[in-house]
Amino acid sequence: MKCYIGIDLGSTTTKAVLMDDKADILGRGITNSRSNYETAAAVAKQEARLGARLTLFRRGLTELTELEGIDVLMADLERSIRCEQFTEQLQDLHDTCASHISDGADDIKEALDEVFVLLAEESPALFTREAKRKSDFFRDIAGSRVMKLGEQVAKKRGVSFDTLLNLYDKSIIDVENRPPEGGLSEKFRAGLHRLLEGSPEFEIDEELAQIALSKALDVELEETYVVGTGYGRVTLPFPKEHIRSEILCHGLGAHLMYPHTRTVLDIGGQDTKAIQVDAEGIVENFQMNDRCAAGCGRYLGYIADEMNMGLHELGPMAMKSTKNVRINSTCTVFAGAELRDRLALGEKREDILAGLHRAIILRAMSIISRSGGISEGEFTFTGGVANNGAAVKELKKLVNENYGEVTINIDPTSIYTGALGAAEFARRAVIH
Amino acid sequence: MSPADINEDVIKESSMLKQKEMISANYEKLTSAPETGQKVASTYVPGNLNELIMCFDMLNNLPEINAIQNGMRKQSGAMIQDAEKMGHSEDVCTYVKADIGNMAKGAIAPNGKPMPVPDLLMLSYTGCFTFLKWFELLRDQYGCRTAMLHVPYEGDGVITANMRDYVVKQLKEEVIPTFEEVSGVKFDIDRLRENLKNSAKAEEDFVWVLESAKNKPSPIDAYFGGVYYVGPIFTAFRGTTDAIDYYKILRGEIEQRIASGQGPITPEGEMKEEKYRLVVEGPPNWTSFREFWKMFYDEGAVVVSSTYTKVGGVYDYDGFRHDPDNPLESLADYCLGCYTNRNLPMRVDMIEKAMEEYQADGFLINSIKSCNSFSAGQLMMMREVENRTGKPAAFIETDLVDPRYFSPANVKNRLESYFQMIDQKRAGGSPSRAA
Amino acid sequence: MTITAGIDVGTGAVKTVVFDVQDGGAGEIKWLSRQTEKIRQRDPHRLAREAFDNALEEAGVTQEDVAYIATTGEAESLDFTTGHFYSMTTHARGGIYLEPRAGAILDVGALHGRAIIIDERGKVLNYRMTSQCASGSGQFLENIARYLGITQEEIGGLSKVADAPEKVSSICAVLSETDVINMVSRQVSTPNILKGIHLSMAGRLVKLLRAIKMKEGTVLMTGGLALDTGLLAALNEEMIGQKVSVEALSHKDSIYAGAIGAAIWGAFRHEKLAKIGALPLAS
Amino acid sequence: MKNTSEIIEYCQELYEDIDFTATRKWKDADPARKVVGYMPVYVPRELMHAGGILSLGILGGGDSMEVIHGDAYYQSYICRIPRSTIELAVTKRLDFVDGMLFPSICDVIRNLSGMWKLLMPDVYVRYFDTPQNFISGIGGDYYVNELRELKEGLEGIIGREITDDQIRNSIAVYNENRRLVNAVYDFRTAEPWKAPSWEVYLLMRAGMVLPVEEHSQLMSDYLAAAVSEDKPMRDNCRIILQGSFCEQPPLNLIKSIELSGCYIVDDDYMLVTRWLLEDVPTDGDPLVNLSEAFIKHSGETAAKYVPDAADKGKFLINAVKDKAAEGVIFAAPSFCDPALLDRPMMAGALSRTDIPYISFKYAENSGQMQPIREQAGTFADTIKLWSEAS
Ligand SMILES: Nc1ncnc2c1ncn2[C@@H]1O[C@H](COP(=O)(O)OP(=O)(O)O)[C@@H](O)[C@H]1O
Ligand SMILES: Nc1ncnc2c1ncn2[C@@H]1O[C@H](COP(=O)(O)OP(=O)(O)O)[C@@H](O)[C@H]1O
Ligand code: SF4
Ligand code: SF4
Ligand code: SF4
Repeated sequence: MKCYIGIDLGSTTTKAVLMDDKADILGRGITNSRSNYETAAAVAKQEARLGARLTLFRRGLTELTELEGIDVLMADLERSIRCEQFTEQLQDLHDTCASHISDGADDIKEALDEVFVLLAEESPALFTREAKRKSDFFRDIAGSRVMKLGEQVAKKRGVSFDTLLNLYDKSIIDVENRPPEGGLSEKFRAGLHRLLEGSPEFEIDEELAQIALSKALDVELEETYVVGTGYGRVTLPFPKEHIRSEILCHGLGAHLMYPHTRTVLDIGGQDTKAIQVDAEGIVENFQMNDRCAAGCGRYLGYIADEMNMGLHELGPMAMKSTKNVRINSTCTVFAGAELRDRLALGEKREDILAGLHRAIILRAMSIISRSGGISEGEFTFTGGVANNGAAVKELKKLVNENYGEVTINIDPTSIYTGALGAAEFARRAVIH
Repeated sequence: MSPADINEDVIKESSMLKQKEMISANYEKLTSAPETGQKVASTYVPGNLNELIMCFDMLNNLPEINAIQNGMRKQSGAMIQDAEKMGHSEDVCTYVKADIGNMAKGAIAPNGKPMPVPDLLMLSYTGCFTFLKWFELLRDQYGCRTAMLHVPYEGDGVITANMRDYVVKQLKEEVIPTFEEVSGVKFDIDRLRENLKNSAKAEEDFVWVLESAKNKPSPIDAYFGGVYYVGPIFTAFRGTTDAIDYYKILRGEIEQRIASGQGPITPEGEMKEEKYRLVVEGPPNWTSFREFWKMFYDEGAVVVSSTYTKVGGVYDYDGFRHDPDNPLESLADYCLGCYTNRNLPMRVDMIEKAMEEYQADGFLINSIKSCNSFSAGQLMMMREVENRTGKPAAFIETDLVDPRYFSPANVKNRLESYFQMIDQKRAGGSPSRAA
Repeated sequence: MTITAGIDVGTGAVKTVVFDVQDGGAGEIKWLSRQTEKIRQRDPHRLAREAFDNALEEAGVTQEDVAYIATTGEAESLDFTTGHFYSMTTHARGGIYLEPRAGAILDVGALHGRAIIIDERGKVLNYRMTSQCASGSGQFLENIARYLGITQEEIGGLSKVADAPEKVSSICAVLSETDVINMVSRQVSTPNILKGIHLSMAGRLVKLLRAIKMKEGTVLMTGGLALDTGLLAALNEEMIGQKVSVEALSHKDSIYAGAIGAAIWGAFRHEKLAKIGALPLAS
Repeated sequence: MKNTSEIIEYCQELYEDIDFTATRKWKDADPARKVVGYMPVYVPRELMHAGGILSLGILGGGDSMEVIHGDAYYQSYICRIPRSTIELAVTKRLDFVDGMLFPSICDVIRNLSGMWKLLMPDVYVRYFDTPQNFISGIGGDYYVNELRELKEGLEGIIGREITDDQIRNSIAVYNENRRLVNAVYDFRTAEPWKAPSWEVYLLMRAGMVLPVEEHSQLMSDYLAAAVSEDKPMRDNCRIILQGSFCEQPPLNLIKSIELSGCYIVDDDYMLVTRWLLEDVPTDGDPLVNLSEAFIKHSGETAAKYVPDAADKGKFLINAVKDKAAEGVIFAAPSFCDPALLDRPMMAGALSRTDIPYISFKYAENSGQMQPIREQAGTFADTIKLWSEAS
């Protein structure tokens, strides 16, 4: 079938959306952009294709039978496949780490092996329904576990923790750039089998399901047209006509998700943009932060590092704040200094964090105002920072204070907005 | 403003050659002043009193133009840094710092010879506060005579009798006597009348040139090309017969282009298709002038009207011409009417009118970090123009002569997004929300 | 005998020294003890007290023996001190103590860089500080090191074996970080990346020196980054590159420069006050 | 009688109130009352007073205001005060103001006057262009006419004529106010530990929002109280602060300078209170008198042209001598054209007279005082450790 793909190469994450010619989204994929852009684009695309297979399978299955709990089944299946991929990448990481061990350092090798045995043992638990994952990315999940288990093992065996960590640091980038490949069909089939066997709650004939799956897997996902956008778009291996500015893509993407959107705010890793669109999703005006990266998503990254916390933990902590602390500088680098200053003054962490979140949103409010404000229609918030509850809360408050009651849309998939717009541009390039 | 030498490989039209000759002859005269004994006055482009200066057989040296020249030769960056090392703030106008840095290097003119120390600093304080400080700084350094002409700001959008009287009185009682003293030449009002008559003639053709952009396609680019066209009228040639000749030649060339339906000439030859017609506010960037221009013509964007071609005097909007019958009053009105001496509501009106008359697709502001006179308030102007015309507007930020503030990737990204936005808007054809 | 103590509370560490200073610094100066304590998200003022107590013990004196307790850095509000001097004042004096030939001090710490011209008595003649933007700070280098998976002590050695360093261009640390990440993905080697950063930092520091018209002679590096031999090497390369005939040195005790300066100025002030009979009570 | 801390507490309340409640209250007391805002560098407040108008000195939003819309009007490389002033307007905090005067300080303020016209077409807005020619027959005549035009504008607001006698009376009131301002400054110069700069600052700020008579009373109360209060003298050096005449530093910055070892013995905050150096005569044509006072007896500041090169910097150098200052701190707002362009010339003049100085920049909402403390502290250290006297 004809597929249209949009790829948004962000400074932090790379997103892909795959849609069919009716503009239905088949799959989404995301990966971090830290390393090679080309690989990032390929990985995101591959992820989106995986998502597309799942969607097709689901479509096929619903045609065949009305299955209760199909959502759960699909989610389980996805987790099962991800677990398999994770195991495969772990193996790769293990091998790569081992290859960096200097000859004769047997104690290190043994320690390393033990770490990975432990990791392999616990990894299924990371992919259960109940598990709350810190991140979607291999680096983040594996990294934090290696750190934790490495420390235990190193202590137990009396080897250097630093050495173990250095092995990891040396290997992770390579491994990340070598995503698990091929055998997707096999993984799907095996995964489905495991699932239906292990969970009798799904009342479905496995044979029937496998037929539906085969059908879904056999569909050829033709890459009819690909459009790239985002921070790294100039480095995309595409000709010029396959590239759209991220502003246009975000505008269109937000319009597709919420047709009544007139104002879009996107806060990503290194930029903040406010976009005004008309009833057709056509951009009428936009503003971005200037060269300074202050007050963007990475700012929160620095704070998280400084506090030894995960990104997703910042929001919840800030929400506990009871007192206003005013932070005037949103310079990313001095954030740490400011934080220490305030802590030294006796301010509470959650209050400072709330102040920092407010500072980011205040900056965003300025950019919105610069782009023309929020005058009519709905307001849509996109980008990675939309995942942060405290930022969202502050934003809602300030928007309502400044522009009255406004419908504010925030979608869990909002990080894909740019890619969605790009995919639609790809579709229009062919269909129109 | 008249960097003719930069584009010699490209522009071979006779008007360009003529301008080039005029400029190099002028630099020759300036640099040989110590030998010829001719006196030199330094003054600014906006509100420059060239016709008056000529009455005293003095030469006119414009430090802004020298800064531009050094910007285009990519030498301004080092000069600015030198000035900053000398204690000048990084926050202030880079023309000033380029000038001061240049002086520290011995002030070499484009012809390779040193510039003379001016005999008089003619501080025409018109439309820009920085002027005042700039010449105080030069005075501090050179220790030379300074004549101050305070031109009040058109805060209410009108020239009042009080303002005009004040300027005329300063001319009569302060400026002219100082000139007489410095030059040793007695003031002759008939000579001034003669010069003003010449000015008015050239001004007629100049306005015709600017307005030729109303054609479709426009035969000129009124920004990137415009900075060449304003050269003689804004600088040391207004009031000369050379200027009259230049504009005659230029007019002839443009008439031909119109007749054959040609677009503007760019450094890479004829512009192919006119895809976007823009009105631009703000001075250009000089350090990457060509690169900047290319971002426009590569996309088929033509500037049909720009406010920068009004800094040295507004001739088209309300039809001002130098008037030999009221010489001093006319000089006063000229100074009072320069673009940056007009209040913001007037600037918005002028742009709105240009958007309509020149049938522009969009409005672009190139905001200059250095220049508060232009830049403070531009964001509001943008909104007003957008609201009034319903046409999309865009905002980019660069600097005049400080290469550190020209970020090509950034500017290009914004321009591309902007052009795509105009396209998309045309294709979508949805009525603009801005009423 | 005049015992004085210097306490330097920084953003990264608290440094404490105890000295025996004769004639307000004009006579013999004896170093009795030293302490450094990395802050690591602890309360710096509490650490300062602890470090001070440890330094007293090491020096074999009690607080009553100390004539003047001088602080520097982020310590104006410490409650057990006699007086406070500002970092540039103390680094200048400490610098000249460590390296009498120094005509200027380059103090590079976690968040700042300062170039200070001094005379032979350690008087601050002129200075420049890096502006708000922080891509040339120790903190940034620390972050990158973490990302590259190496320790701070390894940075210098690695940087020195670089063969094709690549400079980072951005003024902003965040954007520089992206530069570095791009380099990693282009397989630029770790030494070349580190050296590139060192060179960029060095370039900026040399600019500071030029801004205060340091054209020849010796400059001593102080502050935490004085220990980074890679930066020192890059600095000397940049001096040659920018045609400045200045030699940059470091000293094994450079990190104590602020504390040393504080202690010596404390003694000086003590003398002066004693002379005019205005001795404050050391609380 | 009130003590200084009570007075200062009251002033601080006024200072922190970005809704101008005190001025609103004054206005609400009588429907005929009018308020005209101005930026307190120099405008002839006497004229407003003569028309029964309260002149409200507006100094941006300070560090307590969150600027959201202001950035939509100004690029990042323009100083902060116009954006926070616009923010005050956009957030309707100035909706009770019947007119606005923008003094001729710089291009930013000049353009702000036009923005105000676009933003509030119904309010009386005047760009008050004072002469840069200081000859009575030229600049003076021009200025008399400007004053006349302003008077007519104000008459439009109040709907009646302003008489010469009313102006003469107001001139006397402001002469008195200025005498008290100078008395406070002189007191601080003599005993800076008794009148800390941040207190003096707040006291002067109060004059921006209160009727002039109340402000004068406040100052004489403060003086009376401060003289008798005993505060310890610190081991500080004496400096003059220069360059802060428009956008003002946050209060914490003023405190930080003093904390780091510098007594501020003179400054150029709210110049309008001290712009005229002598009393304005109360007989004769009042407009001519105001004009002559401006032309002949006003201080030197970056916003004014100095016709004679030899006079440049003299005013500051004389102040250093008169106030026995040991150095000058140039503290200018970031991106402030007048202050920053003037600085090299002033610094040059100081160097030639061997007066030490340092310089730094701030913004009205600067939050990090550490670099400021460090520079001011080092300066104080240097003076304390190396000067011959101490
Ligand atoms: N799960 C999450 N919880 C909180 N914040 C998040 C989360 N995921 C991403 N972010 C924030 O989003 C930023 C990245 O946003 P993204 O839109 O991916 O940037 P870009 O488009 O520049 O790649 C991160 O710096 C982080 O602050
Ligand atoms: N051994 C070392 N090698 C290299 N850098 C070091 C070393 N020790 C400390 N540093 C650097 O020094 C910085 C702290 O310097 P310091 O002068 O103590 O700063 P501050 O005075 O601001 O605390 C840290 O950011 C760290 O990067
Ligand atoms: S501020 Fe603007 S108008 Fe004034 S000198 Fe500089 S560039 Fe020219
Ligand atoms: S270092 Fe901070 S202030 Fe500087 S550009 Fe980066 S984020 Fe902005
Ligand atoms: S701070 Fe300076 S530049 Fe800004 S408005 Fe005031 S005088 Fe003008």
